[in-house]
Amino acid sequence: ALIVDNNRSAIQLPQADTTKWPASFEFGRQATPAEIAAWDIDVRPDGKGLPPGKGDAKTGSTIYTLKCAVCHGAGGRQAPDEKLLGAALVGDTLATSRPKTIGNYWPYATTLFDYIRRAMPYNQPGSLTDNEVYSLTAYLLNANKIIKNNTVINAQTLPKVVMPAKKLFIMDNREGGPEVK
Amino acid sequence: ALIVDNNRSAIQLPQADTTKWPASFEFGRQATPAEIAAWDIDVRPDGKGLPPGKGDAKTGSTIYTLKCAVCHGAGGRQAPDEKLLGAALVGDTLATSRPKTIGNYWPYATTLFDYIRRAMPYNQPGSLTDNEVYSLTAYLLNANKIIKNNTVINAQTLPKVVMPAKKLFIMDNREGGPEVK
Amino acid sequence: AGAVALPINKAVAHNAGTESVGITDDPTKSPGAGPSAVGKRSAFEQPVRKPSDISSRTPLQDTYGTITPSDLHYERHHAGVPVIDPAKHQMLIHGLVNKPMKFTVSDLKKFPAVSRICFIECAGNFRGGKEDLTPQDVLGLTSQSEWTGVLLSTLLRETGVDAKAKWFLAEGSDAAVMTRTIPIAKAWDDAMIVYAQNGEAIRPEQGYPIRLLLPGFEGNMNIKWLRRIEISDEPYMTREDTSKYTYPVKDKIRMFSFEMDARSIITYPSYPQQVNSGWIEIRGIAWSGRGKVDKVEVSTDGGKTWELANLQEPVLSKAHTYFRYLWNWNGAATEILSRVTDETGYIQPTLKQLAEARGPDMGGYHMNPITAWQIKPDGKVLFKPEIIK
Amino acid sequence: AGAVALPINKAVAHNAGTESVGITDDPTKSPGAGPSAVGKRSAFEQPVRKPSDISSRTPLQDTYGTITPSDLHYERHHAGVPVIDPAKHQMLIHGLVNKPMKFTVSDLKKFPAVSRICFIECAGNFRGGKEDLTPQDVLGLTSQSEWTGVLLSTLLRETGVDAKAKWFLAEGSDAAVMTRTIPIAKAWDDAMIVYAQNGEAIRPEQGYPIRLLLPGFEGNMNIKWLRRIEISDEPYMTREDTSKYTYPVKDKIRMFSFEMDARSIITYPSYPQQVNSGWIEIRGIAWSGRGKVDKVEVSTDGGKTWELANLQEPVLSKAHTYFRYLWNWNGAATEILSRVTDETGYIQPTLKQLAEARGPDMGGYHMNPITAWQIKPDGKVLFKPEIIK
Ligand code: HEC
Ligand code: HEC
Ligand SMILES: [Ca+2]
Ligand SMILES: [Ca+2]
Ligand SMILES: [Ca+2]
Ligand SMILES: [Ca+2]
Ligand SMILES: [Ca+2]
Ligand SMILES: [Ca+2]
Ligand SMILES: [Co+2]
Ligand SMILES: [Co+2]
Repeated sequence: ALIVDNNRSAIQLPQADTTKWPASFEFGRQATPAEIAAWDIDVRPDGKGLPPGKGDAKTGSTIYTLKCAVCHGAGGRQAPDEKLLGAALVGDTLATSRPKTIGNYWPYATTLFDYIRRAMPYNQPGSLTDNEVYSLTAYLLNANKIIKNNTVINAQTLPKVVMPAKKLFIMDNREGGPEVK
Repeated sequence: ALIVDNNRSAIQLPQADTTKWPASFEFGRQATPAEIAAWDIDVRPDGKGLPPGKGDAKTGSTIYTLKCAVCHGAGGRQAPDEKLLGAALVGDTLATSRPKTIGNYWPYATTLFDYIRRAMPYNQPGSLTDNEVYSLTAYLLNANKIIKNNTVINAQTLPKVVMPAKKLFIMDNREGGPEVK
Repeated sequence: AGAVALPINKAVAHNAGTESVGITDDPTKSPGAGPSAVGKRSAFEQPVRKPSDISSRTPLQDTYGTITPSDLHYERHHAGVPVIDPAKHQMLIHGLVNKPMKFTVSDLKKFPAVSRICFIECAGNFRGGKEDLTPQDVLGLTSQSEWTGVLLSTLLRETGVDAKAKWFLAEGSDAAVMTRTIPIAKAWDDAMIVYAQNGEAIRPEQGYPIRLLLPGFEGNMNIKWLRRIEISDEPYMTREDTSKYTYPVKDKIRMFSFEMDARSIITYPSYPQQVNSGWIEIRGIAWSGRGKVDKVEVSTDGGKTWELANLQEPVLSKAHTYFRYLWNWNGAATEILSRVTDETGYIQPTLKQLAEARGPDMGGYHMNPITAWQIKPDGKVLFKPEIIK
Repeated sequence: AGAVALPINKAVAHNAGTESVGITDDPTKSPGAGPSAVGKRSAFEQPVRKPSDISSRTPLQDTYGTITPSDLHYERHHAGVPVIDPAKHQMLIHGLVNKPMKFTVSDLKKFPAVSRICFIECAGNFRGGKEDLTPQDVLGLTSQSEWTGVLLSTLLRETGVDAKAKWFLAEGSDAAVMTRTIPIAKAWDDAMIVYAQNGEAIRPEQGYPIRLLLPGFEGNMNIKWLRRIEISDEPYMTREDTSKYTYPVKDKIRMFSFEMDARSIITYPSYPQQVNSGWIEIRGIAWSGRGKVDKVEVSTDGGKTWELANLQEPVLSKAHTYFRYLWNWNGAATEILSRVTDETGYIQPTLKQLAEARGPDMGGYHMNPITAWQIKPDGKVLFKPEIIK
């Protein structure tokens, strides 16, 4: 079923005009499957969007040292006297621990793949292969003590990783009104 | 009687605020007579604002040639092939004549004194003495066939000069509504 | 779903089969410039005012919504734009007052402030006569801002005003020492001394550091670089009150036409745009110096039939109001027109109606005729010049 | 009345007795510069955004009224400002649609357009901790514009949307390829794709050539440089949905706080201004992501008593609303505060109320406490830092 719900718009369009809106204005054009595939880079918690390929922590460790450590510190931890461009990526998996890291604050492992692939390394975003991203994801999950050393991360295994912080997240249910929440 | 009519304001100030407005906010200060005199350069049709001094067309003619002709043409008329910075100042006194000049379009002679004193010559406004302005006024009124060659123009005589166009001017009395006027 | 790949630089291509959709100059592939102290327009946008010797016009065909960018606000001045140090600038109120007073700009900013969105329009705003005219050429001497300042009535509470007061003179501190006579009723109504425009100090061309704002009144009366107000029992009959901003009406000359009459213009489609057949949202602005826009009608058949356009809310008094009308163009040559009705019931007239009411010699001030755009079969849009007599 | 003389240059002094009021650099004595294609600010006005590495803040203490000048709109970006050629830019809508579609910027401009004045505010907008903070420092990550564009619902009529749709992903074409998950209800409500800001094309820092506008929602969700929208039955849980823009609430972490809670700030008087005793118009802005400002109250006694402030009309939904309150300061040290109530009945809380509701570890997002300015006996104004725990 298709929803065409122009009437719910909060910016009321006067009836005089909306009544004569055609079914289609015929501006824009159908997108091709190739065009969609080229841009459809997101990954959902259920694994939708994950590409073929795989990786592991050991391979990831090497790539990390080469392409990430300069900004995020050796092993994803900042030495006390370091001031780096990127934040710490590894820390305690205890919810109350700080700094907020993948281990104690990220609710979904898929987010890691999605984010690294689209935005890292900061100075060359979009330059990693999918296998490199899988390995970096595995490396960071392992460094945060979430997966084992030898777990292979791919489209099937990644969505199944349960993050320590997952249980902490709640949706905001505030709707205005006098109560301060 | 003093009018303090804040209630007629079209931009309604909420009562909550206006009720506590003090009689005076005490920002700004009283202006001194010298400060007022320095800026109070306007001249009204009844002569209010005209300074002491006097002038005549003959004296004005010499000043005009020296300080005005370069932009307004010899005698205030533009030769057919001339393109000057200023407009023609002399023309027919017939209401229907064009171009619109002092002779056929200006309703008050006092305006001439006021305008020349404040704004001319264009490249050196405010540089004329009051006597020079009286003479230039006399010269332009005479060139437009409104006063005689030898009339002395001063604070008493200038307001009495009746301009040919005066009788043509009517105040706009339109107030909106459907009629096109 | 097959191989899903990142959009990639050719240089870093890594997933087979995606090179075909490779994007050149991909902005997702390298970080952009950092934050800046003051922003700049995109280099792809170059709106300009098109200056003449004495004025410059707002590019109405390139603007959106109702606010005019401050640096594209139309200009009209009679002796150029003065440079004024706001710390030295003062404003004098004298004449039929109890206590003549001088105010610094900083004094003025301390008084209760008011903000208001309204248009300012030159009384000489209209040009026609040929086909290759843009909305900027035809009607670019109007612009709109959110103005902030103090109500003149607030200052007159400080000076007191004599009961004999009927007019006031406003005077600028430009080299024209520009002056106009204004009815005192406007001071009790909505006249303001404004120091801000669209969130910042008013621009030099708009009267920095302060100008008079007379919502709905002809632009020239909104004296810029304001330095003096004199309260009077008689009008001053300055040059701009009399030899300018007046116009022949049959065998008379009409003066003191303060309010700008209601008018409208279609800004899209307009010259030099070219349109395709199919759905076109006709867009434009409508306004009245006498209050709110009541309605705008659009004709797509050369004025034979008219239909209601939509007005963009909020519809404000004495303000440019955006109107929009959906039209399905069949590709045949036609003319499109707009006409506004304001809250007083005044309907924007045709040039013919104006000529009948005022005579053929009516001159160039307060000319607010309905204007038309010709749509050619190839989609080219041209202004429709009209000739009287 | 004695000799009335022109104000004069010393050089051309001609009337005895007026030299004493001679004005130096008199702008009435020589013509100024002619009209220009694009205006510039007066050299006496230098408002700036004060950039950091990742953001720049609107100088709220230097702005007037409700519109933020486009070049002073706050910035927050995660990988810099991309340079985008509008002729090459395209936007894709796909996912749970009947017909996935691509639109050029020119396509988008053809659809029925809407203009709307509203604020955009960063969800991390609040800084405290020391006394020498300006409104720009404390709360400068909020700005307001008149935006023009097409309703997202208008585009979704073209693509059709599946009944299973619950969310949509919006993605930018900056080097962060920024993404957020947004409830589909917002698309049916008032989400827009905007191409214009304050009458001109949106500025590069604001997403040129197009951005998503989600009136009232946290700034980061209003994806700039928009290139893709995917309709979905599940949220995407992007990095900015989860590890950013979320905050501890007692033993939980709250996510998906879309609406910006009502807040207000006094912008005058504020640090680093200095005031005199006597009448002071306290001024500021108030807003709510959930609708209109219902009322603003001001306290001039450190929060003991509160009085109603005036609101500048028109009060628009999800818009910065100017408030003003007249205060006669007796010169004694005190604190001034403002608090807003929005149309849902929500009252801006104190920091203490927030800490009680959320726990002491509540973090920096969606923090909208009442803030106070200290007025010292010498008229100096300082921010009042508050500490929880
Ligand atoms: C040139 C510096 C630089 C390099 C190299 C770099 N990063 Fe980053 N990284 C950053 C910055 C800066 C941020 C924060 C971006 C923002 O402002 O949103 C970041 C953020 C991240 C985050 C999110 C952290 C959080 O808590 O939200 C992850 C994960 C990450 N980087 C992983 C990587 C990986 C993996 C690599 C190597 C492939 C890498 N980075 C290389 C600078 C860098
Ligand atoms: C450098 C050029 C220049 C010089 C010199 C000059 N004028 Fe002008 N004059 C102008 C211009 C330009 C205008 C139109 C000003 C405007 O745009 O409002 C004008 C306007 C006028 C007008 C108004 C004409 C009308 O119909 O409204 C009068 C009267 C006038 N000048 C008189 C004089 C006199 C008297 C002198 C000499 C003392 C003088 N001008 C010198 C350029 C000049
Ligand atoms: Ca997807
Ligand atoms: Ca909610
Ligand atoms: Ca006077
Ligand atoms: Ca009238
Ligand atoms: Ca001029
Ligand atoms: Ca960043
Ligand atoms: Co004008
Ligand atoms: Co933000």
